[in-house]
Amino acid sequence: MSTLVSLHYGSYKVASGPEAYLSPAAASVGVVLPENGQGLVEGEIFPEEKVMEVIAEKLLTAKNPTLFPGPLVLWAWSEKSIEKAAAAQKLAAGVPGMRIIPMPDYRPKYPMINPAIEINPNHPNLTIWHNNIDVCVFIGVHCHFANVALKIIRGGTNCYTITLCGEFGHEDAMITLRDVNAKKVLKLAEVVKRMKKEA
Amino acid sequence: MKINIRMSGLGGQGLVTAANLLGRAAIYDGNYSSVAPFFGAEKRLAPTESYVRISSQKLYEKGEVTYPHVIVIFHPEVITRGKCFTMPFYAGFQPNGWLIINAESTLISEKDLENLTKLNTKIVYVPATRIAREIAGTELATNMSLLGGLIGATELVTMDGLEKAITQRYGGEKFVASATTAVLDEVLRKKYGEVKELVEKNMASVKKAYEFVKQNLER
Amino acid sequence: MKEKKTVSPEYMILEAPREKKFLIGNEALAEAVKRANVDVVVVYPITPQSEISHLCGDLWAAGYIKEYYRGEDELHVMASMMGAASAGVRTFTATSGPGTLRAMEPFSCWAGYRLPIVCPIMGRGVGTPANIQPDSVEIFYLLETGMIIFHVESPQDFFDMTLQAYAIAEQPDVHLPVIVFCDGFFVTHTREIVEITPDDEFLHPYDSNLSPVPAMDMEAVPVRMARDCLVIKNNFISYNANASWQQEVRAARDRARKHIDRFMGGPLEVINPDAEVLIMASGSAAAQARVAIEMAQEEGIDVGMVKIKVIRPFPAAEIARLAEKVKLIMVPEFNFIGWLAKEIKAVVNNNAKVFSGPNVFAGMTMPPEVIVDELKKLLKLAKLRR
Amino acid sequence: MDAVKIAPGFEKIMPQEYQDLVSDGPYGRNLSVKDLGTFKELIDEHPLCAGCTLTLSFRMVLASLPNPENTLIVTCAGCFGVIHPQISLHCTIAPFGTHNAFASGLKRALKVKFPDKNKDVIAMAGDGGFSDIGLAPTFHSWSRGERFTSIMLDNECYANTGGQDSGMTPEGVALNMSPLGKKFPKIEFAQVAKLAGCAYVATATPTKPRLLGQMIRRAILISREIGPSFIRIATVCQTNYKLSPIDGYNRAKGFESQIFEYFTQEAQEYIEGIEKKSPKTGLNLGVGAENED
Repeated sequence: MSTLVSLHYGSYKVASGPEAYLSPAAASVGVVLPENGQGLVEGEIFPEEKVMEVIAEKLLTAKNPTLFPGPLVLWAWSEKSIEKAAAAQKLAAGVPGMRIIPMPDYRPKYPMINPAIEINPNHPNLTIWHNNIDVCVFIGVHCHFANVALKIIRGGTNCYTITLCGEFGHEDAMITLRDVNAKKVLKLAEVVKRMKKEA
Repeated sequence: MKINIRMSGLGGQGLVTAANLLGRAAIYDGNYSSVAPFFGAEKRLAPTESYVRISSQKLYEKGEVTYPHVIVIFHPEVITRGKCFTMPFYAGFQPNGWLIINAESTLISEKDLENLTKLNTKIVYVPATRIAREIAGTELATNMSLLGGLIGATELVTMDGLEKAITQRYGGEKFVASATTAVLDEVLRKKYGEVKELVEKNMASVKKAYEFVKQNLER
Repeated sequence: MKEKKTVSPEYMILEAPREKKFLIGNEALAEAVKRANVDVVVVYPITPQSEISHLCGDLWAAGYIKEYYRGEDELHVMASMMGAASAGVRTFTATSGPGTLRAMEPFSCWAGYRLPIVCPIMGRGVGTPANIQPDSVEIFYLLETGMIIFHVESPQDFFDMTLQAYAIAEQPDVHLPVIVFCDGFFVTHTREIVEITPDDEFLHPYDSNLSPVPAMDMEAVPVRMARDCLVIKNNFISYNANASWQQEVRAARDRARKHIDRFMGGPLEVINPDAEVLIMASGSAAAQARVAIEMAQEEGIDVGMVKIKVIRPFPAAEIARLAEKVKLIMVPEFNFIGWLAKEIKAVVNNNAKVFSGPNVFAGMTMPPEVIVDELKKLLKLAKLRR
Repeated sequence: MDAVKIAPGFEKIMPQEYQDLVSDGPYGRNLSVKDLGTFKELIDEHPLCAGCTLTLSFRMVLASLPNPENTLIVTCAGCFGVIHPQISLHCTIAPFGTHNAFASGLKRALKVKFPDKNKDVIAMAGDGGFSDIGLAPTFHSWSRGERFTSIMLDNECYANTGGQDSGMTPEGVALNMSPLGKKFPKIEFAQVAKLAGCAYVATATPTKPRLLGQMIRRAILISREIGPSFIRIATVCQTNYKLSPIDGYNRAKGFESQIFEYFTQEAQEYIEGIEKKSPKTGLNLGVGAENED
């Protein structure tokens, strides 16, 4: 780890970029994943309910909110994936102007990617630049590839990243929820609905 | 109490087995022990060593015993022909130690004897191979009679503890020390046919040597 | 074989009752493998590792391991492990010395593939002159492969750390290979009392659906999947993806810290941390150091010790903190290089107080007396004592 | 096959190529080389040289898989390794030369994981990958009787590294590490395969596509049920042999004289059995093979 990066250890802020030529991995500068029932907002741990409210606020105030569904929800490979896909669509429908751009797989595409219609973890910045995405939500992306993409996004774009993770969450996102299943996505959709009304 | 024991002999004489039995007996007696073989390629009749540490406290130390309190010599050639990893065979010997030697008669040079006398070493000769041949009917029990001689001299473990260890060892549980040890086990099993007989013969060798040493020490 | 009773790693490691057995290190390791409910084992003989491979063969013959074979050499055994682990099953193998070096190419790939393989290494000499005796030099070669590395002190550690290795390796946020390293014969062939869990309780099977990368089985999505694809520019992408991938592997290793705290009680064991002198050691050098500090304390030296259980991720912050007030740190090692001293020097402020030694290697024993002797000389040198 | 069905509601946002893969892909359809042009192929646009006969062979291999929905490919360094991300199957790249060891572990693990399913594993490497750096694991996987198919894409040199001679380069050819011409002959690799215990050994050329397809299917089915199988596909690296694509194709055509098939008796009986019983299992053979062109 470079000296400059290591100086941030323990006080690193996970914020929207463009941050650096090559962003550090947040886990390597002391950001720790949340426990069950918690989430992370910009590297800090909060209760899940609070995190959902922050997500809803971010989505509702975004200029161009975008959902990035990954293979785990794009493909109908299990009952749970179908349920989660439906929940994700409901969430997107509840956010005014939210669009959906798929990440169908993880391989580097050749000879080029069409950033208007898809996102790929090997060059996610292209899609974000092309579509001027200011807030995005990852769902159904395998953790390894989500983290690879999140670091590239933080390094080179000003996009605010949110992940709804089925496992333990992502320090490299600005906001992360963990153990996210269809039920939790629907709960988030409810929070969005409530806050939209309140506004 | 913390006693370090070094056994020196030739490959195939059962040093590893003897060390394991002694260590296990110490555990049956309620003490701690740690057993290590000499770490090398396994070759019959090549010099070999094994090590036992016995203590009333938990043991941590690893590796070969560098500073022994007890040395057991399994074969006269360890001394007479220097078939030994540590030269002289009593290198690192602590004062007031016990030296148990498998031999019919004295074979230590005057110079060595002088050094050992300075260390106040107690030297005990046990005709272990002869006892093994006579009692168990095989030289393969030499390690047993040496163990008998060792505890006859030092009372490091109880006879009861050793008997339990021998019963456990030959009672059928798979034993992993080295591939060659497993082969020799097979030879013994074939010879005796029954585990019970094997244990009895071994214990008889142990006891005979034990008594031999007791009688000689009294004299 | 009848239905196995399976339990969580939390229960097996932290709560299950224990029974005392008198075992050599390899037997203790085999007991751990048996309980770990392993699917595929591929092995190759090398001293002093071979016994564990034999014992795994016995476990396979008895139905505790589902697939087992002897491979053609370590390079290809480790490649076979990559294949098996990519499919999404639980795997085990082990090697030693020259085998480790022969396997360096796959070893350098395992972490990047995010494969939770558990591989004990029974360290011995490498290079010329040839040597089968205990030595911890191999860790030096493995340090920056991205793998998690534990350093075993005793047969008890071998049992515990192997199960802990599976628990930590398979965490979805970690999912990395773990090297469970011991200093060859010192651990593999030493017989001691080892406390082990009941032999009718096995870890839950591995679930590849929790993996951070899809299993290579044509069941996991996406079907259009190049596992561990070349992330290079001829696929029209930025090198940034390759760099980010490498960062993610190290990040995953850092995430292991939390699980190391939970399953292992932290990466360190500290005795008498307020002493003015600390001996910091790992593996069997830690065992010798335990005896040495007692001997030194009897001679009136104010000394404590730190056993470093986890070499990667290196407990840098913890060691730096412990080093703050200490006047002298001594690092005895069973290798020529003194890699642990280098690691400690790299994280300690005012590192002139970190002394490497005694360095004993090539199978030589390091009697605690030698550590005490060298400590006294160092104290004189550092003018802490006359 | 649920892994290639799009989750309801997401169909329209998926890029066209994925929709094509779902509606017109080869999964579960028992297609073959002769169907090329009528379905969405498993290989996409890739970065290899235009007109390359090795790439053409790769395309035919993918079109000939009896069960693509359960086929996994292990590649290693080489031109085809570069294109493995462009294949719509589970593929990986093993450390150079270790492909057959990797495939051994993969195949055995899949058997443990899915005891009741056929998972066809293919180890694919170049001539250097098999005959030089990977000879030991190749030989040993065969002598262990590992149940997968090995396919050598023999372009008679190391191409991806810039044109060096391999064990399969013919004697006398001057390449970047044989500046005075290679001093020793091409390895008789089919003999190695027979000796090591392959149940099926064949040499194919991309200039006889249907025959190549038939061989691929036979190799895969035999490795499923009988024992290891090996196919060498004889091509040439037009770029490093400094040939035009047409001349490259013609050189590969010249290799047609090397085409042959070897079966163990058990393998032969097995193949005859299924080909008689069900010509449609893709083994629409006996016909076609000879009558090609």
